[in-house]
Amino acid sequence: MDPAESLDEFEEQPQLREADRLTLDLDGWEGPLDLLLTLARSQKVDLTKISILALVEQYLAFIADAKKLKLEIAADYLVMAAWLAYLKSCLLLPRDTEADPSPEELAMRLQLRLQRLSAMREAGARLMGRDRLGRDVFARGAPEGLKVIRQSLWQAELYDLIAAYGAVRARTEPAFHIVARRPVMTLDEALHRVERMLGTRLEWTRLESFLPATEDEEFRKSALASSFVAALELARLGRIELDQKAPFGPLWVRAA
Amino acid sequence: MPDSVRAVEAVLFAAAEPMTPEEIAAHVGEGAAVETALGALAGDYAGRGVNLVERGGRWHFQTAGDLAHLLRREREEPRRLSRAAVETLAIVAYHEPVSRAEIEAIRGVQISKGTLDVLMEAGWVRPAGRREVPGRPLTYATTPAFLAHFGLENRRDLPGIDDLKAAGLLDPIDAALAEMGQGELESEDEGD
Amino acid sequence: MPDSVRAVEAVLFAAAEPMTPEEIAAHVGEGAAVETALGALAGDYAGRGVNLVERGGRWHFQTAGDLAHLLRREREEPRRLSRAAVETLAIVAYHEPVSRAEIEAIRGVQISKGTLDVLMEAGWVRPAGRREVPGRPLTYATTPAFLAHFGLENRRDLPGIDDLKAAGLLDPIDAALAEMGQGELESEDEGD
Repeated sequence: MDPAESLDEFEEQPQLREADRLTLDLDGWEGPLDLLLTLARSQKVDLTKISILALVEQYLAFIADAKKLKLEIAADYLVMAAWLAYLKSCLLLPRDTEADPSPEELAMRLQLRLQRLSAMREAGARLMGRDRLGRDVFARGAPEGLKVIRQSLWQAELYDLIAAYGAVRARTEPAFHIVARRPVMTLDEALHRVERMLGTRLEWTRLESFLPATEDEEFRKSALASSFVAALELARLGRIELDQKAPFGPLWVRAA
Repeated sequence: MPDSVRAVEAVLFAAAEPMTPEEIAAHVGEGAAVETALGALAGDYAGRGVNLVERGGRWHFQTAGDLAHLLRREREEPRRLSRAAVETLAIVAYHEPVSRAEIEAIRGVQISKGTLDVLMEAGWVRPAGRREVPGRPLTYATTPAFLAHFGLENRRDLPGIDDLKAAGLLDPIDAALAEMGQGELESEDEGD
Repeated sequence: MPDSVRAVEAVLFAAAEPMTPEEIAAHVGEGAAVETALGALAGDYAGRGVNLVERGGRWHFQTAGDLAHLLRREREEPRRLSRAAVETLAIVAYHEPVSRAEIEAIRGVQISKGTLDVLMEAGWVRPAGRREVPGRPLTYATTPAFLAHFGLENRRDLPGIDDLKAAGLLDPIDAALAEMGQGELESEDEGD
């Protein structure tokens, strides 16, 4: 309910109002300042020209009526009533030149508060009355919409790549360690070779002379080891004789 | 029509939300003279059934206000605001940034919990930092969506703001309201 | 611009769906020459960033087709490759063309579906045809963008490749696979 309207009725028939009606009215105020503002408007003059004294009288009368009807009145309405009663007495009593602020100044401040609330109330109404987006003016009903496509910018450094590859290979190397590719002379190979070559040499011959000619140091070592074991095997079988004059000295071989 | 103007027109038509010139530039390319294109388009659309408007630094197309009667959707008013919410919104808009205690001082009554929430949910009011005074109260201000909704280019467009300023009705609240039964309100506030 | 044209423009702009002339007339009033207004508007908007088009008797605004690319904007977000992705990329780079099963054999760990997808999304790896062996597995290879990103002229520039070869760590993968339980690896692949 609009408090201003209800107030008009109330003003016209101050004696006839019913208790429930007044309750309704009290519920309609948004605090004592709102009530004061409505009462001030009933003076039908510019807010800057209202009579504060008359306003105070109106407010106190309203509260007194409410009390008479045994209505519950919120504390802030009573606080305002007490303050207004004090203001009224200050305004009526002989001037106390020491008072700071003066009663006139207090009255002006009250007036300013009423103006300020009134101004904001009007501003709110003017805002609500504007052409509002979605009520009076409309944005496009079916905008296609703008899309932002997030694209990952993947980053990696060359070092990461190399290091990762090294790590992979280090991790899986045993699985791919391929012995077959190493240059070796197998024991069988050495046996055949030494046996075949011995058939043509009856003199003591150094074991090294049975080795194939090669630049590959790895293969030479393998051939030497295999040939040595082959020589031992052939000696065990009684096919050859072995001789060595001193530890680590040359190993001599001849057909038995 | 130059391609840059066509591009800005298309992007703004397709956009679901008002856009800043920077956001537009991100779509049409940095090279395009967005501001110039916006000016040209606003001119093209002036007086048409659809207008290009700027609201708080963001641009959008909207139907012309004088055609509201053809389009108005009576039954679905965006938000039916309480009187307290309307007043609170006006106080925030005209005084921002403003604290809850200051809003209460102007209205002479405490704000119920939901009032500011409703305004924030509508996207019209936002928290705007704390005031560096004892108690460091949170302050509130309006948003670009507030300006867009109420058709204001910026806060200077607020109805009657110059007159209110001249009348001293938008001065800092503390100065005017230091006295006058305010003690009670303030002590209530502390308990908040 | 005549009011009837402005009205049709505003109604179509605000509409959530394409509208027939009858539906438009219901808004702007029966008296208005809707068809004439539609024709005038379609002419006005021809060649602009937004066009008024008719589809099956219904009219709507749409952004010009040649500007569709402006409505999408790509934003790049830097992200680091996972370890699995870096390893996979390294294996592809050193062994290309290489199948998924071969990559897994070299890594000694299975790779998830997403790993190769990420490398292809990054533009560094591409499918490089099927290997003509049973199961015809797809093979992968690196792209020119891969070389560009890592600052390589060609794959031979991969630092360390010679050292790794000398250390016997880069035997052709096919040979290595031939010598060890190839059957097992392929059956894993089939189960994929």
